[in-house]
Amino acid sequence: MKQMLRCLLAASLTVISSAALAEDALKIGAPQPMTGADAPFGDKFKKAYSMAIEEINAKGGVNGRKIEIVIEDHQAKNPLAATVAEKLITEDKVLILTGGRASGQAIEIASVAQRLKTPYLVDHPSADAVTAKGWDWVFRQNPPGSIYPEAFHKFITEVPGAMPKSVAVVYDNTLFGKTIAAATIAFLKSKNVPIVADEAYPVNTLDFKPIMTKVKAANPDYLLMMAVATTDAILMTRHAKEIGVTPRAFVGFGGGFGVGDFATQLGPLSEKVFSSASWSGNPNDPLTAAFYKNYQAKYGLHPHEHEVEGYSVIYVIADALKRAKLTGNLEADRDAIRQALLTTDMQTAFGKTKFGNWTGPNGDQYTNQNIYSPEHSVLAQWRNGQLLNVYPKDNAETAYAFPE
Amino acid sequence: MEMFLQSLVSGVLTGTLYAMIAVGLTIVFGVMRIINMAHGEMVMLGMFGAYWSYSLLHLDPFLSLLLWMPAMFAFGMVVYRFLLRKIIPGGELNSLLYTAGLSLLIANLALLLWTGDYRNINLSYGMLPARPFGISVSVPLAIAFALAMVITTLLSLFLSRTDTGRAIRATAQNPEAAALMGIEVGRIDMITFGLGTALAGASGVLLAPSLYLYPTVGEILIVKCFVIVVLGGLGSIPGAIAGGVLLGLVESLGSVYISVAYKDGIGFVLFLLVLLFRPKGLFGVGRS
Amino acid sequence: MPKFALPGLLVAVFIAAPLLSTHSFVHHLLIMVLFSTLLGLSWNLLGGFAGQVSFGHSAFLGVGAYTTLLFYLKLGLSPWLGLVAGGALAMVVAVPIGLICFRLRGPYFSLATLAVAEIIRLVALNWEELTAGPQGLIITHLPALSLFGQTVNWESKLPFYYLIALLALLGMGLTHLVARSRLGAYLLAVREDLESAEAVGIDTVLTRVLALALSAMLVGLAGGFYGLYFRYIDPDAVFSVALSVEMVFIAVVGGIATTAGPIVGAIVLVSISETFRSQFQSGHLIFYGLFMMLVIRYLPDGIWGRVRLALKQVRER
Amino acid sequence: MSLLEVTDLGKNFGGLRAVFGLSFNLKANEILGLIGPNGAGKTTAFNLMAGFIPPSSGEVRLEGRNIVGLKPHSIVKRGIARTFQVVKPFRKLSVLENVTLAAFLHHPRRAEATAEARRILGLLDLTDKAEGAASDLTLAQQKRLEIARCLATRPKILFLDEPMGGLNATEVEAACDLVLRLRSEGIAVILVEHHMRAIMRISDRVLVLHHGVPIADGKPEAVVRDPDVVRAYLGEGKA
Repeated sequence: MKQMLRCLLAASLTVISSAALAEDALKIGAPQPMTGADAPFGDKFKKAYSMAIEEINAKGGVNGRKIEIVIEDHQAKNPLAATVAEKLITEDKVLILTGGRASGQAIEIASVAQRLKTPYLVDHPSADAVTAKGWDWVFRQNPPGSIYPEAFHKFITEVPGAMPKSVAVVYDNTLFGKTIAAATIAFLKSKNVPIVADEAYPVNTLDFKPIMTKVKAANPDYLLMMAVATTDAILMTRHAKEIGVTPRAFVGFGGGFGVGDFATQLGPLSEKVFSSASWSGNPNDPLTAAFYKNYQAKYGLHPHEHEVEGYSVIYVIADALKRAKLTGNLEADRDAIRQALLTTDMQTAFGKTKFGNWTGPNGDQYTNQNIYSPEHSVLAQWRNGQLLNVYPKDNAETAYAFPE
Repeated sequence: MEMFLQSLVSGVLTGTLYAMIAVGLTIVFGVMRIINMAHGEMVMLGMFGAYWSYSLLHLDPFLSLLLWMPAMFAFGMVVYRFLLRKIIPGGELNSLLYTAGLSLLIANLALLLWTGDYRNINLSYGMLPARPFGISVSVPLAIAFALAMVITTLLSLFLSRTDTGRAIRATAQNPEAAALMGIEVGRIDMITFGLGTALAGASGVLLAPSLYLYPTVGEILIVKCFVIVVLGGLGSIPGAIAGGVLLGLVESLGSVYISVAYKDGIGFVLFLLVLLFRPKGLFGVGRS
Repeated sequence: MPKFALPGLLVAVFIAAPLLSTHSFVHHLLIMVLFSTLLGLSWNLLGGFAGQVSFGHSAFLGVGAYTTLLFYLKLGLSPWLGLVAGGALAMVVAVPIGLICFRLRGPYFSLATLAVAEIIRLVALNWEELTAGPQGLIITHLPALSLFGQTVNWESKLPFYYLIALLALLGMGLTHLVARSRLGAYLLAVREDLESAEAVGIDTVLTRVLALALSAMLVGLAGGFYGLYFRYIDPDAVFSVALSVEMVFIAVVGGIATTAGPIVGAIVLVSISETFRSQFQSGHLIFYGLFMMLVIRYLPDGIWGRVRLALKQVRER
Repeated sequence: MSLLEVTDLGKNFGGLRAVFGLSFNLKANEILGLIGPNGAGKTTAFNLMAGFIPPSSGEVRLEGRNIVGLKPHSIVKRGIARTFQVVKPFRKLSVLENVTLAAFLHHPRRAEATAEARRILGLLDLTDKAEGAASDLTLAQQKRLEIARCLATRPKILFLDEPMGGLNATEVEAACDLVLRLRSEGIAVILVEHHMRAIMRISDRVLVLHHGVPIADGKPEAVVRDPDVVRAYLGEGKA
């Protein structure tokens, strides 16, 4: 029994001691996976947050006060995400939460944030449910999953002759893959495009050749591929090409189709593959271009979607903190920040941000979802190892090309 | 027909590589009665070995087998000598959980050292597949397949033709009797664990050009590996080979003719069915 | 010592524990400790007493969690009724699983349970009409409960704490009863030697199925609690292999086949992972793994098992 | 009516014929010796009759009711208890607990079962070992412990698989006395044994198995003179 009490005591002491750090900085909490299979993503966000925070603090912080990010590891486990969200809110006394990385963890964090009346600004998790449950303390900068195919839909509708005659859809059976597949299948059906293959695969599939043989037999005009995991995106494309699937266009949905590895690892096989993403980076935009340059200089790495999301979300938070009237009373301050977020209207490296309530393509009723989400969707294409935006025209860096 | 042949070839190729990982696990179990949960991490170390010798020394991954197999053999012996030896008498459950702890330790150390980024080896001859009879065969996978066959053959020669090999087989059949016959069971255990680790490392090296490598890749391999080993009969080398090829085939044919979404499920159902009719696996005789 | 002194003390500690701190995060940790205790206790009934090492216990956790949430979200019934139904359904599901898996022994059994759990996970993932597939089930609001004229508000931690304390006590009570009963003795016989057990007239299949059913009921209740407390479930989270393995860890670190072992294991493991996580942002799982190895190397009977042994030696001297 | 009637019992393992055409009767209070060279199928016959292995053919009737297809524990409940050739006590449990487990069959309450177990341990001279672990006993004591376990299930018939194997002369004597005493308490016994002197001394009847086939059945003195039996033991061409 004694042992029991001692352990409990030890646990509570750790909690209390870690809460007593850096009293005057404005604290932002971010649950991220820092260990386990998702750790590389946690690390990407950590780098991005730190860069934004250094920049802001170097320019004098927010209304003269420094800002600080507190990252807690949730190991990509849902119960731990709830645990660390709880800890960040009640022990570390952060003013606002961001991060989350995967949707399951984001839902746990959102649920805790809503209950404990703390704003949570989502930067990357894409499940529609996160902003479709009426949680009014939850905001999202990035587009929900069902928006991913938006640019692709515009492209096939608006460009003459681009409408597919038939499609094969191959997607992972995660929430991410299924959401996008459902959105695009519904859209294609409304256009009377026949779906000649509809295949859901488990994440981390080691061999796509059997599936691709089946796809080849169906002989689709377009091959649509959805992948939440980068490895699946690359392997799937490789195996499709090796098997000899020859549609008019390969279209990928998901981060993996837009990362540099896609081209370096696939070499010539990546040529002319389309990537329809919620965000593909618009290098024509000066803020984005500057971020790319500075990030490259600071870390020697080329940033992608995750880094831009993490970097710009800190700017959105800093903007809200600047406008909110902070009194030192935690509850009042959190509410003030929430009010400030409701009136956010700004431009970041990620694009335009303004939160509102609207209806998504799959019928979801969003609360505090970035209203510019549909405009963030971009269709890009791999050309000579470079991913270039091709549609819509405003963001285009080059003209689209169909493979011969 | 092409669809069938393609899935058949795919299934056999991946199945053989599964089998090779499983062989290492099964001989360790056969001799020491340890279910080594860290076996997947040994594969991961092999993959990273191949990756580093390729990217730093420009050593062809298949050639680096000559470097990494002995290195992993030594590593396995060290792990046995300093970490495992005292645990084995504690029983199957304890050694299983102990190696589970070891697997967490190794995977997370690797994560700290090498970060969790996905890496791969791009071989100049691996970009485009060979196309015998119109079937697409990835070149690195085909080389890996051939080398896996060679290694497995050498292994069975070693076990049947050498004194040490025969001592390993005797210990697997009956450690008490082997000890009475003057076999130093401790030494045999150490060599066996080294061998199992070397085989895991070798499969890692062979897989490296075909798969992505990251510190936690062991997780997805180990469950498959268990299925194979149990399917074939714990401790049985022919069983592990048959189980591996069978699983490869079932996964590949199943995902074409039944459902990709249930691909892994088909493997598990097969596994249960086999066990229901042969409770000790396909090739299992084993001691009770 | 009077017969009710120890259980009475335990109940008193359970009631008093959350009152020692006003930090809701401490309450959360206490809840996590008791939740882990319940998982450890349930695994221990089958794995510890009967020696049947299951790697698929998350199957029952998932069944409990899905039943509870579906009762509430789809049928509109009280989630508390769903919690009980979840425990009951987990028990029912356990019977056919037991009849299949208990044909196998040792590691074959362990991996068969893992396979069953994986099959159930895949079904839950693909049977979207029932489970909503990978979308999972989300509770956005829990109705207040009227209990003895008091309104229980589920937005705070204490009601959850007392609920899980009640469940953990139920688990400990059940374990205690089983350990002293004929069933408990039969379980030990089954663990020692199946043939000998049959030879003395023990129905080894029935005995094991019974142990599995009780164990599944407890873990099913834990699953229901999980669903209500964390308010979100999806197949990968509740049917995970990692969760099954965690249950084994809790029981083994605490001490196999003991009543108090799982609570000791839960306290130690939750404290350890909290401490390491707050000390090291990444890489803390290295220490967790190391800790597991050290415990098994130096305390193979678990922490509580070792303490019990020491107490026994002192008494005998 | 015989207590036990075995008719045409047989078992094939794959292509191997382990037991074939085994038929015999056992009367109440009878001691039957089951002998035969190594590998003759004696232990298999036990396993078939006690339900540990399902037979390929034949019937086993206990008090007129067929027990083929029943699980071992139900056969125990009906009155057949067995020991094992290689002793299988519950090693980590105490001697008392070993017997208590068996006594639970007729005494669901722990207190009663323990009392019954103590009584039986007394009969078998194991009282002073009751609290010790079963694994600490000598081989002779472990064999007695197995018999004690059997007795606690209140058997009508005892199957003893080599109860004298590995024992010294004094212990064999004591074991013989024990078997005779059990019979005097109304228990029929079938024993598999290689110790011929013991068999000759205590058996009422002897049944000889060779290559799974019964080749002789009768009084001990008559059976040992049977030319078939002599040939079976000494090998073909020697008789």
